Amino acid sequence: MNWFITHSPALLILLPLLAAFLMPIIDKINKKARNIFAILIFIIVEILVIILAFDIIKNGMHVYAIGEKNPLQTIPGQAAVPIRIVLQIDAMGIFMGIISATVCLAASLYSLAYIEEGKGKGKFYTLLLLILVGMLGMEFTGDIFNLFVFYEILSIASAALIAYSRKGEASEGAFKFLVISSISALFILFSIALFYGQYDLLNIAALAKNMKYTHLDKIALALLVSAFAMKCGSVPMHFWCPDAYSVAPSSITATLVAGSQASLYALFRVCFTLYGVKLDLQLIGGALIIFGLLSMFVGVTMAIPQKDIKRLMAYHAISQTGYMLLGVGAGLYLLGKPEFDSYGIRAMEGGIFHIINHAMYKGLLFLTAGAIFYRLKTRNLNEMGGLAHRMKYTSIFFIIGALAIAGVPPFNGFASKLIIYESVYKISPILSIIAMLVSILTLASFVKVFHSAFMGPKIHDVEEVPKSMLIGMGVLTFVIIFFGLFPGFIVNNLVHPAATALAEQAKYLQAIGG
Amino acid sequence: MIYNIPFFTVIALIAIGMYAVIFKRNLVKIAIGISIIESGVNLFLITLGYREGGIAPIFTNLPPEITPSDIPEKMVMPVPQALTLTSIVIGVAVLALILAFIMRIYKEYGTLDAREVRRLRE
Amino acid sequence: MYEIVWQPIIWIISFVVIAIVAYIIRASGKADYKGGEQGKPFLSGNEAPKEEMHIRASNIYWGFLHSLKGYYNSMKKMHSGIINDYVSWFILITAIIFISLFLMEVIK
Amino acid sequence: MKKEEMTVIVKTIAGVLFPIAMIFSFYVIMHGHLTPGGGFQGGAIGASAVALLVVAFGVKYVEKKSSEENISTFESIGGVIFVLVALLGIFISATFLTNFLVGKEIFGKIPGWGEAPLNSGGILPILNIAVGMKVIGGLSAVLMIIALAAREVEE
Repeated sequence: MNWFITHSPALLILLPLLAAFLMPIIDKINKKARNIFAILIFIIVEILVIILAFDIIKNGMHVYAIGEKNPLQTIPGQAAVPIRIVLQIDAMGIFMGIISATVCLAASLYSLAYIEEGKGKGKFYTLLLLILVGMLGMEFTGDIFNLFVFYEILSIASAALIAYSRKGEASEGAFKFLVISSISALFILFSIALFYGQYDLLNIAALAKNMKYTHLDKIALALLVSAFAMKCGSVPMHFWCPDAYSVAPSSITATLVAGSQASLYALFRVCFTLYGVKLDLQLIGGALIIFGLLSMFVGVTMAIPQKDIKRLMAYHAISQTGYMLLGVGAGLYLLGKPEFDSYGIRAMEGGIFHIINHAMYKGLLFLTAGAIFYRLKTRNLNEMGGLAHRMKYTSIFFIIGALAIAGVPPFNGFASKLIIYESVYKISPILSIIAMLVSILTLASFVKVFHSAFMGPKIHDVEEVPKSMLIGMGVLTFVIIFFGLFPGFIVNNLVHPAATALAEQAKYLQAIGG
Repeated sequence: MIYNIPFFTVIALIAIGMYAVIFKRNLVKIAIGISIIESGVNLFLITLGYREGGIAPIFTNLPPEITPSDIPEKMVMPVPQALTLTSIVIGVAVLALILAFIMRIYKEYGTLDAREVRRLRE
Repeated sequence: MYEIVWQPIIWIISFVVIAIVAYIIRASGKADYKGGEQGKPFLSGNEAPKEEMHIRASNIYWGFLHSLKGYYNSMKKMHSGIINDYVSWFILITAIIFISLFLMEVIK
Repeated sequence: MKKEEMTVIVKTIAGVLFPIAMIFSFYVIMHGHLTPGGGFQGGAIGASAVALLVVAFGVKYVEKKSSEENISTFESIGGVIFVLVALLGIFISATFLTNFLVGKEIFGKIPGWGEAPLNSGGILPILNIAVGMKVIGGLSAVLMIIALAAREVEE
């Protein structure tokens, strides 16, 4: 056990990677074994992440120097700075890790039946495992170049899976996604080069320690903030989001949401840890708040007239990302001020709690949309109606997801939105008013979806979807209800440590000596 | 001055690539633009790795005037080269995937004009 | 550590109470009611066919969309679907952040 | 339907050049830890040799010799070797990717010099071979798939 805890940062990234490479070989031998193997790997990763999370919440941050004799020795004997690749997991990183692992598990269970058995399914699981590798790598790494590499793994694997269905507009959505994310990756690489040219360092903690906030650092900051904000889908750089989300297979759309949240994590990591208090806090915090408000408002208003069910949900994903940016941006705005301890940290908790809530209910909603698509073979809302007569479980799952996203108690969306409303009210009441208005519009647009898809006379003669899809949805529903009923438990044990880990830059830097 | 020339080239390459990505309507030209930006960034990385008076970290190819005692000081740490190589590898993968998508789009839409490849909008 | 964010128990109790009330109202109805003319949907006096009974998605919130026509038209122009526009928005935002970072310094 | 193969001159030259290019690719891969080069560079040379075959003989010919599926399996074997060798670092020595073979004389000493072990790179040559397998497999699979798809589009 102890041995495992020490090596877990590397093992968690390696296990899905090894499984991804083994997948084509197992696929050649037996098709059924391949499915079982994939599910097994996702379950094991989920369990390992949770074990590691318990340890990190209890004992604090984990570091792991790759290739060193002693994994905790981040600076080699002859050197003065960390030159090896260091994995560094704090409470925030493992919090995001739990999200990624859970969403991938649900997606893989759901894909068992949703993705047709055929030649490409082995490759599908390979790429899904690579997505998990990319997300976990981005969240666990302490090295900025490593962050770039995992970011690219994530985008390439996601792009390939967006085009998985290979017909119609799928390649168009994937093309747009890949073009814009590779340009953003090049921005990130350019800013890494700027850091390396100045400080000869790649380690995030060591860079933060030496950060002088020169002009070049400002260029790097602008590039990093805009690249990661683009990838998490904030308005006005969100255009790829509905295009890619609507054409991807539904289980992949759920993981794409988790992937965009990994970028959100990287954005927060850059702002809070890499630059920290040396930043123009008002400006960048304000920029995040403005991104958040724009995303919330434009996302939800664009969602209302949509006719494509997944496109509508994709716009909601944008608008919910706005809440996270608003909450954490408010925290960044107040960082270092006396108000931070009273309500700044609360705002950050709200934003961070919203990340996990959003991943769960948006994942669930995309999966229900996929269930509808699985039976009707259309995403057009105009052609739907009366599905609740036959697809009873799917409609119950949809209601729970819709109420959660609209912030109706007692589901989890309400818990996190309430924290955000309360805390940003103290910065400016207008922020909370807009947030509430957006919440109402969200409910309105989901009422539209529910009415047009599930209510009305029985037009289509359909059946309930297969069991494995229901199990995938059921996992997420359970989490939503659990989080909604015991928000205090989650906030105190998971979200509060994550928020403080993000806010306390000094602790992150101390873990790497030198 | 002579040492700044690579940096001007970097700026020129990135600007040309950006121009292609923003203003060219042909999908293949957009892919070429991304590739040019990438070359610019790679050139930037590799230029940063240049140290005056340093020697390449290859033991079998040492210049004759180097004595073994000043090897550790004079040898350059090949991190930028490693970074560039990684970025080239990633670039190959991205380019292959983009070209594959373009082929599928051409098959599906019968055109390569970005103004017509927009069934997904609003 | 903070106090509990909110009390879901109260909500659950209220849901249960509302459910009981709804059940009581339903149970007090006539048990032998079978439905008939009154239960059928009508469209301007005529009995509606099954397909037209259902209000389609694009008809919902028509008024809302009509009154905000100006906003939606500009938004539609923004979401053009052309990849070049996507990239130019991205680069524009980068430039704005960049310029405002330097303007802050000049102001200080 | 246009003719896929090229003239007999091109085919003969390609047949002669293919083994030479492959040997050069193996050289670059095997010497990755001593001289400039390594898994990716050598693999790229090997993949360009395959590209030569695809251009000269047509993609159908290459596919008949070795199908795309087999090449993908070859590629993933390379990946598995890399990860397993890297994992062995945890079990045999200290951490992930530890060079546990460095300084060990598993092949004896350098003949005629007799001071340093022959496998001076430790696990690096193994990793280079794994990367080389992956790159040769991956790039040739990409080339072949694009060539096959291009045929489809033309038809």
